[in-house]
Amino acid sequence: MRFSGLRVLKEGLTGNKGWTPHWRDPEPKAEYDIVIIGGGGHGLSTAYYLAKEHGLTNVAVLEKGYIGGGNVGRNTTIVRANYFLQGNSEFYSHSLKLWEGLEEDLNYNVMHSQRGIINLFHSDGQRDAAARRGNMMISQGDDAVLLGRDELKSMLPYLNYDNLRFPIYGGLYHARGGTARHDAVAWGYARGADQRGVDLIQNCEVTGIDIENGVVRGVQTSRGPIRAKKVAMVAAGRSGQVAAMAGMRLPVESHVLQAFVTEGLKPCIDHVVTFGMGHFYISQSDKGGLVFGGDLDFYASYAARGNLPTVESVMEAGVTLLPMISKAKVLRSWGGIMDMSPDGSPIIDTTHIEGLYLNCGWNYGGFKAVPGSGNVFAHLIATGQYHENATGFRLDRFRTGRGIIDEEGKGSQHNLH
Amino acid sequence: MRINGKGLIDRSKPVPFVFDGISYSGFEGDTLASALLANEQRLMGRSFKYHRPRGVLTAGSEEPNALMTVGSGPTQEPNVRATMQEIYPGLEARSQNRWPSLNFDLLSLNDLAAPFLGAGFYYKTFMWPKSFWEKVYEPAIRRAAGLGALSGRDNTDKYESAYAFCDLLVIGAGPAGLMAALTAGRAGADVILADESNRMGGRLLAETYEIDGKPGNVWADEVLAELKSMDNVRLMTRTTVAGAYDQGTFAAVERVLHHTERRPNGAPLETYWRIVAKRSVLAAGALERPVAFRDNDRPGIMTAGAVRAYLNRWGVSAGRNVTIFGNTDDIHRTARDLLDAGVHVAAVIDSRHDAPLSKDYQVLRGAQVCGSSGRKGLESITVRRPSGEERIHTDCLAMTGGWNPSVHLTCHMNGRPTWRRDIEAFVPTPGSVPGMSIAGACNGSFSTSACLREGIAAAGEALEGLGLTAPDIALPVAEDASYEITQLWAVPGKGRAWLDFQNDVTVKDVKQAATENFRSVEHMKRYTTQGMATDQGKNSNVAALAILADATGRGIPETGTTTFRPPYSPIAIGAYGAGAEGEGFKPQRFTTSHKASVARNAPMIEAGLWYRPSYFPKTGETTWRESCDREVKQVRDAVGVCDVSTLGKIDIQGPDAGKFLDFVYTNMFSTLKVGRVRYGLMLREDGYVMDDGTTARLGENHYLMTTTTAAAGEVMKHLEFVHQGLCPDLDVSFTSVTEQWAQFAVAGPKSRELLSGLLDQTLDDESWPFMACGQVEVLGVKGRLFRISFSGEHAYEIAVPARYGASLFDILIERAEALGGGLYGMEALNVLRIEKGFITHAEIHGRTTAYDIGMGRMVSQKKDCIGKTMSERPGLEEAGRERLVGLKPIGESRQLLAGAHLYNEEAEPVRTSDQGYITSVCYSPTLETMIGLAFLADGPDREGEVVKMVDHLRGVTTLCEVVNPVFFDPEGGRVRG
Amino acid sequence: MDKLIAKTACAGLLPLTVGSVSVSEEDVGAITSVSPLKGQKKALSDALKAAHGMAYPAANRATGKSGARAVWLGHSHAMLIGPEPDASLEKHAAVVDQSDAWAVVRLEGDRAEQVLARLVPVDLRSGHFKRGHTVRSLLFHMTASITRVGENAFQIMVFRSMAETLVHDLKRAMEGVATRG
Amino acid sequence: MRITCPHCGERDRREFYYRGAAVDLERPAPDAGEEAWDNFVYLRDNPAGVTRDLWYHEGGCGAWIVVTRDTVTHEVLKTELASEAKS
Repeated sequence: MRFSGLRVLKEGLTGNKGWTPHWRDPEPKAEYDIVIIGGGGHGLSTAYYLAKEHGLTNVAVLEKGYIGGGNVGRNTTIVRANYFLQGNSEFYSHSLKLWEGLEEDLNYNVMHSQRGIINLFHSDGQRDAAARRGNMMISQGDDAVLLGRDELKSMLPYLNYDNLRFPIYGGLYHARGGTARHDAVAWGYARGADQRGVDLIQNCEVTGIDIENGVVRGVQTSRGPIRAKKVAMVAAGRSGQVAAMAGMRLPVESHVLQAFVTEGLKPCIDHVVTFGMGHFYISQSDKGGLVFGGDLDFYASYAARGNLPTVESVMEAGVTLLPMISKAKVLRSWGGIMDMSPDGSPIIDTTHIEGLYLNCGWNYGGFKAVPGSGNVFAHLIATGQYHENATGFRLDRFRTGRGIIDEEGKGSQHNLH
Repeated sequence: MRINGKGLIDRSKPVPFVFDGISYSGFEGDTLASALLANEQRLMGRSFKYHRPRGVLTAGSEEPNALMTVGSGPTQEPNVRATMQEIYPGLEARSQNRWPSLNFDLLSLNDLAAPFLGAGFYYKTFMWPKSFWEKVYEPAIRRAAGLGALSGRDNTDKYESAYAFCDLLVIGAGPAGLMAALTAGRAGADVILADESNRMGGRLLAETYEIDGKPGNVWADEVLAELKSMDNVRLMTRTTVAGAYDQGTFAAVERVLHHTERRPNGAPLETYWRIVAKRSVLAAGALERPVAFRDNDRPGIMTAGAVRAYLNRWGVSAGRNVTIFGNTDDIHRTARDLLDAGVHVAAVIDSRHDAPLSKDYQVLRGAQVCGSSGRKGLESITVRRPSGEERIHTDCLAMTGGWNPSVHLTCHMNGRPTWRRDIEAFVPTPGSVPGMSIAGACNGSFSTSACLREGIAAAGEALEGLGLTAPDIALPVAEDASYEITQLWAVPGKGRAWLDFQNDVTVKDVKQAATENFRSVEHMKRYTTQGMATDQGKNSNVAALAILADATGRGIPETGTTTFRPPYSPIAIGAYGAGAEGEGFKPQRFTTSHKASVARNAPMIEAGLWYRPSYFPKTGETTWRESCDREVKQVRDAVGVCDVSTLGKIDIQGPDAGKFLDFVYTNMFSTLKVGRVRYGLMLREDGYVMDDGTTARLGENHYLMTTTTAAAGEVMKHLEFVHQGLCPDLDVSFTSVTEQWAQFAVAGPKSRELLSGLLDQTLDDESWPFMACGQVEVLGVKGRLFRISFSGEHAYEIAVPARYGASLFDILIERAEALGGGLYGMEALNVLRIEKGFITHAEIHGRTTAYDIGMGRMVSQKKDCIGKTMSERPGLEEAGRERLVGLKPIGESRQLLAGAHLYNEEAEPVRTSDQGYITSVCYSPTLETMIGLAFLADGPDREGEVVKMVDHLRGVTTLCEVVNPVFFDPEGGRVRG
Repeated sequence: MDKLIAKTACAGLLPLTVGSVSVSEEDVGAITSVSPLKGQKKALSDALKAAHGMAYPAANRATGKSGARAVWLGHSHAMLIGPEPDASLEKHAAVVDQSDAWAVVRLEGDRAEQVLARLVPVDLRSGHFKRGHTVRSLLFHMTASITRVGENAFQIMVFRSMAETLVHDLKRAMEGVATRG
Repeated sequence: MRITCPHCGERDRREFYYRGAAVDLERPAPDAGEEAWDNFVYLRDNPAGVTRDLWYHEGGCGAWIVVTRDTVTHEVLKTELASEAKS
């Protein structure tokens, strides 16, 4: 079924009886060309692009719960291409371009809203770092503007500019950055992949990966064995457990990242604002809720829930930066499980096992990467070659020290990002 | 309508208040909702999507409809539950989400378009033309959405945060909670009893039960009196326990001043509590379920429990001609209470075929309400019976679909509730929250007697865990009626039957979601927004998933439920973040020279919590550059003084101190002579540079390490880790002395002259050569002197105990100025160090190695050290790495900009041809040109080459010559001076 | 001839009284950090006893009395507060003068516990935290050393440079407590 | 979350700095080879269940602590001083 305003009208007039499932619930087949482990955003978009761009449709996505139930369904929905290191820069640029065509491509309104992102800076040193970033963005072909205090004031009058602690010097404005409706992204890709013949298999947990003398043969699942010529691991948050089935240890630790949404409020924040000094970022959803978050809880965890010290430090940054929001009431807090890699950048690569592919280590930046990640991962799986915009996400970069991508400059060690 | 002789309000204290500009009167003890109902104001709000007229549905914090804005100006409070807001003289409330008025709301047109606005409609449209989303559709949607509004101004209300500790936290002060607290209190346990209401007693205040022959509320007051008398029991009213966290930590919010206009200066509006409890008892009660039937959302339709609460607690009848509908005996209790109060009961519609009959009122057995009329207030309902449909006039329908135990807190740590068929509801799964016992209605035990019994039992369980013995306590006598329920989720029929009132989610929406294969309960929720309103599905989730289960041919247990997450009810960001406004965000650290610098009009800048002077403007100087240039010149030509106390100083002592330093630094320190200073470089274990600084050897087993201001804490942590974690056998200890010493740099050709006379000894190159250090007496005070330089000039750092810092600073300024010098700030310090090619964190920004900054040779090959092995990874040493160089502008543009990137002269300034970037720049008054430090691919091998600096952001392109990073006095003659 | 003039950490900031609680700066004399060398804890304790009359404090405890206290400061440190350290200590410990490194205040009043309950994540109620007990913990965002020195009196120490923040945070908490019924 | 410091007793998580897996205590010899160092600095078991990790009582006594805990339930099973835990 093709979606359109006309269709909505027609259905409305006929009692909305004609709507059909967005995707099928097929039984798993005995064998596929490609099995994708993980029905999150990255797994679904990988399947979609395998089908759409490489004509590979004998593909199954295996999801232990419901599709889109991972981080794609529990993030703060920010979409941007404002990275400044080789490797990241071209990749996120590529991903943003895919975002910009996504609704037409998927025939699904993911509410991609390019409302603009502002990264605040609070010292000369931070301005220099922002300039280095902005210059890289432009040289990559993306947009960036260095805003002074006064320009910023007219754009974001509600900020506390003269906080004695962290006076605002200005901001780096990325106009094409913004937000999207996270669930819709998963559903749109799921529907698109399903329409092209991909089997989306929910409630199907992978319990083993079959490998014969260095070559992958298939997977064991809670719904029986499935043979496959290629197996792709895309299970952010559980990457370690999945890789362990293939006898691999990853340079990944799993951490909790909390996020928060307030009660619905009339429009008051029109952009995405990030406050690096206080590890705080905020935007307002179309429903009116202020969606915001901060730093990790900082301890390895799979609990998908956090603790109060982090809650408080996030709120403290909020009341410091935007004193007006202190009256807004937090409606819900939740936690996602992040694949934290040592340098804060992802891994998209082959493995030492033939036919086994790895996509992990998205840290807390995976949502904006959903289109790009699936697109380049599909390219790697289908052609065996790195996509031109994803040559830097090598699994061996830590061992060799070549091409470590440490955007934050905190170091290429665990728990620094 | 107010009922004489009913309610716990104080009729001797009338309270005037204003709603939507109209003055009303209530009594002390009233909530906004009860007072408005008493004034027969049924219309209290508008729904989120269709802007349907709405009245109050409940009498508690779960209220989805009656949300209002209280107050105006900076303290304006949106989305206040009228059911929780106590009235006080001067209270001003306004309705929300309507325009121009509550009575006439233009956006109620949405209701007519409802057929096109069903579940997930927006995913299927608004896609063309693309640019319209941000420009047209989204702004329109955003304006229509949202509930109340923020003032847009800085909130001036105060909030407070606090900690509390106890043996036992009892959550909820109904019969179960009171009994649990009483039992634990008598056992001598350290108890906190918290309840979200302003008055403890829970349902005992809302019902007509008797306990031990007394009215429930009287019994409650007696128990409370005893609890108050115990100093091991703490009662917290108006306190919502909102979240359960690890190891017995709970988040709670106390609404301290919402019930009064009185706001003493400094008094908190709310206190955010972190309660740490060894054990807890959840006695949070249960929430009543509405029934879904056509147009079940009209003002005047509310839960039966709410009708009884308004009648019994607040002396208000929600209507004059009441009808009652439901599937449990509660509807008969409701009828009896109303009749006893003299309220007319038009009919009782009991969906159970075997329902009890009554001589006092008409009971329609096996009947269901299938519709209603009355746009802005209920006028009539339609009842379907085997015999057919009939219309009954009524202005209030009390409905009940049974009760949901308040399992919420037991889900906060990922616990999943268990479905109990016999009560058609979820109950907590034991063990969901470690140390928590469950009692009463929130455990699915609905009779008063059962609540009391379980309260005692839960307390007993907790006491056992605490190693205390439970006292013998008699079970009070109370009703013990059984709870008979038949399923009643939604009445079949045409039209829209509401589940989530606020978000306008109807039975149809849930069924459509199932049709579109959003069969997982999480998918249904996210697709329809069911349960995502401000009540988080408290009123509607169970019915919605029952309907989903039915639509997908599964049972409720298999269908499962969505997760309840903290907070139980919404908490202001200001409460969570209390104390952090403005200066409270992070500690402020001030040097002993701070006041003197401010007195000289120096702009102070933040540096790792410290404040440091940027520059010291002199009269006549109009720009920072003028001041900065002068300060630099003063240092190069005469002498400058700068407070360097903020640098980290760590006293390191012990027989193994030298050995330890050899392990944490890349270079050797065990070989350093006593009385000498050496520059040291520290790596992280991953081989990158962590920090640098000088370390002095004060004695055989005594060193003093300096760190950068920013990294002081990180370095201390690192040293402790290396010692405790990697070599605990070494006999060495660390003491931070950053705060003990006020330390000042005295730099410039006249530095020695400045110091002469201040010290107990004369400074000559014999006794005080470059990099010498030692004890000195400064005007009779024991101090320290270091002949080190961050400016390339003949310089010293002089340290005295901090109490003398301010005084010494004044003396140094006086002497410096007498010698034609003066103070210099961060700007000049930065210029001086760039001229010398000295690095700061602008260069050692976490991604650079010793090799990159030209210090590869400082990694001693004679020994192991932290980071050495990993620094030898091929990728960290090979050709092509960006390495430190100096840059000088040549050609027309003379401007250099930090953050600009470097390209080969002929290359396109695009990423793929990027050659590096500039980290630090300044105008050098010494060399009379801009200079910069940069990282350039294979930089040091390219000295003399020309590269192109491009700053896209600021539109500057400058050709630069690649030079050695040491721009000034490369031989270092001046420093030995 | 120039002369150095001493200035205390809280000069111009204290004393302060809000409601029934007051805070004032304490002149405690010398503050010396002592950190036992390997295997020297016992010997150090004896030396402390001999020279200053108090033992090396166990974790979370303070020994001695007003005028001459030893306050436990951490896993490898204690603070000798009051007397100038006897030279004999240096045989057994790293001895470091910290007399100017700390802002030392006394918080006193019948609701002092309630004030600290608004800032410190540790149960400091008299039932659990008795005279002679000490903790290293946080005071809002700062690390602090807190010792009960009287029934309603606490000695609080934070880094000297943070004296203003200490007073700012205490004042805020004191106001919150004072406005309670 | 609350962690029991062997010196200070049970304290709020906010007093502690987290470092990560306790493998950081088993530093290989400089010449142990690429694989040993990769295992030490980068590769992690990252278990969903019981793990041992390193915490620093930064807001307290300054001790480095090895905490044995469950990454799924956040239950803390054991705490010991890093200086003594080291084998």
